[in-house]
Amino acid sequence: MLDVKAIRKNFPILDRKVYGKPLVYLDNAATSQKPHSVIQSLVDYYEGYNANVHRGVHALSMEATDKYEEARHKVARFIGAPKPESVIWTRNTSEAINLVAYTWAAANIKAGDEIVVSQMEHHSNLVPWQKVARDNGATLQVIPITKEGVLDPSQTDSFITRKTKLLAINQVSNSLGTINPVKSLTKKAHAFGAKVLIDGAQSVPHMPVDVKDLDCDFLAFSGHKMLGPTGIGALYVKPDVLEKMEPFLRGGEMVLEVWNDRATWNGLPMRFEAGTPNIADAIALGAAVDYLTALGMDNVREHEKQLTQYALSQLKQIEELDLFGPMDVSQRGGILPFHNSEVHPHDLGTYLDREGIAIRTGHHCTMPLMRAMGIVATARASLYIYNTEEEVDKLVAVLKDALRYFTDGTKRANRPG
Amino acid sequence: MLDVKAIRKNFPILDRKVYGKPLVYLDNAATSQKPHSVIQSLVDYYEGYNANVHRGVHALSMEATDKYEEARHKVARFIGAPKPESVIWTRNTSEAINLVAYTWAAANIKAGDEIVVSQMEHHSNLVPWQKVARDNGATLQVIPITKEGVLDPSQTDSFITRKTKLLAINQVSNSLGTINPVKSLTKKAHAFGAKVLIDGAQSVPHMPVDVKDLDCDFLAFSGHKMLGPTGIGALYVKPDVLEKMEPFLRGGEMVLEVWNDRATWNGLPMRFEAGTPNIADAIALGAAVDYLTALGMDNVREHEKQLTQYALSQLKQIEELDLFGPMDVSQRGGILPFHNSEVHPHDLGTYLDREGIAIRTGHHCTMPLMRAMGIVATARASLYIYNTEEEVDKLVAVLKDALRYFTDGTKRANRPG
Amino acid sequence: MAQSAQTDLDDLYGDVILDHCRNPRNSNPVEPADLRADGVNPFCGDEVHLQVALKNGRAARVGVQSVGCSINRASASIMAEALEDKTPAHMSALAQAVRAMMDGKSSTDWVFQGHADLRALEQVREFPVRIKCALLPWTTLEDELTGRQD
Amino acid sequence: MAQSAQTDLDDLYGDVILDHCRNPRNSNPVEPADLRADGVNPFCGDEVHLQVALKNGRAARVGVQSVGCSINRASASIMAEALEDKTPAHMSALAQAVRAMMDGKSSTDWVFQGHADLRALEQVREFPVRIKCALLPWTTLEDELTGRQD
Ligand SMILES: Cc1ncc(COP(=O)(O)O)c(C=O)c1O
Ligand SMILES: Cc1ncc(COP(=O)(O)O)c(C=O)c1O
Repeated sequence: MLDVKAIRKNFPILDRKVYGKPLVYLDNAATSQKPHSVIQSLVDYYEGYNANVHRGVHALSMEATDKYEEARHKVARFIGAPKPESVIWTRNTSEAINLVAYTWAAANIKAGDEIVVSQMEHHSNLVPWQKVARDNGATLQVIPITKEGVLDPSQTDSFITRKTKLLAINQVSNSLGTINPVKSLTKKAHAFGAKVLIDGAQSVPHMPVDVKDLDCDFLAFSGHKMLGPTGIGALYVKPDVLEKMEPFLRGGEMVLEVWNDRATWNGLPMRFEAGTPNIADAIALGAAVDYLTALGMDNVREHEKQLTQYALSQLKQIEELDLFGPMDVSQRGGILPFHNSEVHPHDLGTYLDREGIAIRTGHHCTMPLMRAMGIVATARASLYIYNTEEEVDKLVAVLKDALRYFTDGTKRANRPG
Repeated sequence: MLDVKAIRKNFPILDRKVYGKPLVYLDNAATSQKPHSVIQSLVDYYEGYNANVHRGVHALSMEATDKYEEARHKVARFIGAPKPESVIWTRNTSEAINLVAYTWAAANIKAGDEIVVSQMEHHSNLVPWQKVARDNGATLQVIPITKEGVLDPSQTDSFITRKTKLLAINQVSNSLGTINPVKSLTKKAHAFGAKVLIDGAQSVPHMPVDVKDLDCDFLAFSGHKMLGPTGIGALYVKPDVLEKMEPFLRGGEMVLEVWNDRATWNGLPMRFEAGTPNIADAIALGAAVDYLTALGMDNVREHEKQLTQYALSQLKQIEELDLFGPMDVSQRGGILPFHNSEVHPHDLGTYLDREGIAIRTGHHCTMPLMRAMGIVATARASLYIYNTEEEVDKLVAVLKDALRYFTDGTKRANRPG
Repeated sequence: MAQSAQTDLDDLYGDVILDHCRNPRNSNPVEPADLRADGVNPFCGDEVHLQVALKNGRAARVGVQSVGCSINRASASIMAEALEDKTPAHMSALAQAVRAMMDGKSSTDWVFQGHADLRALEQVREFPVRIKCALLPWTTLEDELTGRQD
Repeated sequence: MAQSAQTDLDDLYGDVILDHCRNPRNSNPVEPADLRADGVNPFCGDEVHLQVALKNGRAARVGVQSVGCSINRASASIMAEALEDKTPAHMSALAQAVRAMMDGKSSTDWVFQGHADLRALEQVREFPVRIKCALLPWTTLEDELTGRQD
């Protein structure tokens, strides 16, 4: 298990006060905080060896190139990728998914084909496929969910058919916490010759993820949700699929030879990385991966599982609260959406904020899911390695106060002073 | 004029030794070094108010959103953009140009249209247009250059015609230093109803650039070449053009409402910024702009002009060296390509490197230009605000040694020890 | 623990706001109506529905129904009260003044005369993400009014 | 100032390298040839052109012409000398051994016996960006040899 007390010391922001209260950061599904080692790696880069990478003949450039490619190795190892070249840097999960939409999907999805997603996709794993479907005359199929917020097991199989060309699905839902059975779904989709893209934005930071084990064709994730800096993410592509993919962005670095009217492409992964890359943040993501690897992803998952169990048991005791997502923590990541029919999530969020507690409120970029659940917005607390039971207790206590504040007309008279 | 001595103190990396020698960084056209204030702004963000932006109801998110949008204001003001919303964050110049290629150009370039570029474009402002031309049945026209490395004035006019739909041209050539007359070219192109994209990668960091004055439709540039971090750049688009552009990347943040089968788009500039943006680096680019603004871009230009003048006069004295680009510094940025017919640029680069002098060697992502000049590669020194005459002297002295070393068979015997 | 937060929060959720939120004014739909507008903020699901019946060029009956967070609901109710007996031109001036106030621009005091409750919305400025909630009723009204002028 | 750099540089541009660079061995084109290969590194313009005439399964005449930086040119000349009298299988082994050496893998010493100059290339390892320059002649050779086996 994790030594959370020691971990917390590594995160400078956790010393911060908000409105005079200690920060209780429970918005990790939006973005995680960063340990000192990650921040320091940026400083080390810019103060010590900042230079453009590849082909530079001078010392700084060689050093930067080494560290930059070493970070790619680290990320590849972290997700069990067979080769570092199968990891392409992107800005975030969204760009990674769009890259697949603009390249592999644009070229391979044909009229009459079906793209299958679930009802709990983040907009970033839905809207790009809407365009591909429309442009290519394909159909988008949406696997429905049950009231408990899991893929409807009685229906899922019927959605993956001979017509399926791509299954694009999240491994962990950012709105519900649901862990989807992506390994068995991948197997099913492959049996019909379909390719599988896994949106790992909420899984890669929180549990062991191995692309060889999952056997997926694409895995997209964001550095900023896994202790890394903003502006860097990655797309893993299975080597034989990647080999055949046309480039996405065109320009410097991704070409081999250029004439006025044509160009040939560079080898992998450069072929997909036009222009000067986000060198510093790639290196810093490598440092984040080092940090997580040292903790052990099994331990990270175990910590979150236990904390989620604890949080669910506490939140359940607030009767006025509706909770969403599976109650079995073996099927759930550390994401805790809740809702009260009388108090809007925004009001809850503002109340919690004034106590130093950061949560997110809204549709969490999953409007179709919200619509399917018959609501517009939820409040969502989401956990990570540095969160504690004490913080959960604080959340629960202030939440009770908030509900009283907004629903009990007499509260003001009762307040001292 | 600049107080270069004071400036140098702001750049921690300039204290660094390379092989025991003080670093002489003359690879600024590839990427610039970063002042303390830029590095510190990253630390401040990650240690103090890191959070996902937009719609977050908690304090950190509000603070991050404020600073992030403030950075957009700064960049917009820096280039004279009429509104902050006309500045879209990208990873770099290359992505900015691809964004235009995938959106405006894909939708507006028709069969028979012509896209006009120059013979001295960076691959990033050439290869994307090759695709648009091919996909849309248009023709790519390449304005030739003279032996001096400027647009051939006797021919330029004949390339901009009624058929021209887009003129895409760099303001300063990264391979030659040439300053192109983009304002008058824009006027000509507009007279024929064409749109104009300016590749400002080498101009925005080095001289005053005002999009209202230039009247261009698009301006692309990179933060990392103007004291900012890697991973952030910008695309300016004229408001009325931007209003009508379809989105590029799709996903969270850029939508207003989403259903299973369709979505509506968010307002500007979010419509073009899918997913979690590169928050920290955008803010740090704001800090870089603050730094440059405090120096004054007129002063920056004047410093480089004088230093370029000095460097040219010194380099000219090495007879064995071919110099490229205009010799009149009013027509030239601080970029100094040189070449010796007997010693390959790589050998020169390696020799200089061992003396701590960082230059770039190769085709500089301008292969068609190299071919037009009848060479394969050059060595290139490029200047910025922190470079000094002493550094130029060192370059010249070591260059002389290097030429002697590689061409004089007896050098070894002459060497002491 | 919560006491100190309430001190801050009471700036936002002042008595006026909470009163309007709990006892919305003029919340019955008006039928038939001369002005009619519906506004939605899809991000948070806030909704406003507005109807005004005019008589001699002035609001004779006002109906405003709102859904969503307390700030939106209170703002809608404050607006419902403020529109009583106003001409469309005066409604427009009110809406503009509220928007200016939320932008932190100097407020045109005369507009607020006789509408003390409008001042309560000023507190929302301290909570920037909530400004949109407060403005939804007013932008909905403005859209309808300017739409009519077109 | 330059002296100390030369100490480092002399590791790279050692006497063997510079000698081969200035006096390339077997640089005359061989015609007719049994093995023939051309390699280019478009990034820096390095070029290698190779011809080998076989007799009784061994290289009877070798021709290697090179363009570009000194490392590429020296490596090409060293190769031209090393290929003399070799069977294609032996050539292959040499090329693989050079590649392994540049990758920092343990070198198979027997391969280098009688080819002391090959060892000079080992210094290039200290200059990672230049490794490609040193390898171009050898990968060009290997491509030709494996191409023939297909
Ligand atoms: C003129 C010019 N255009 C475009 C680019 C590409 O910039 P980036 O690599 O930041 O995308 C460069 C950078 O080398 C350049 O000099
Ligand atoms: C499941 C899921 N997919 C995709 C994304 C998009 O990630 P990013 O904003 O980093 O592109 C997110 C982040 O909110 C997410 O939770």
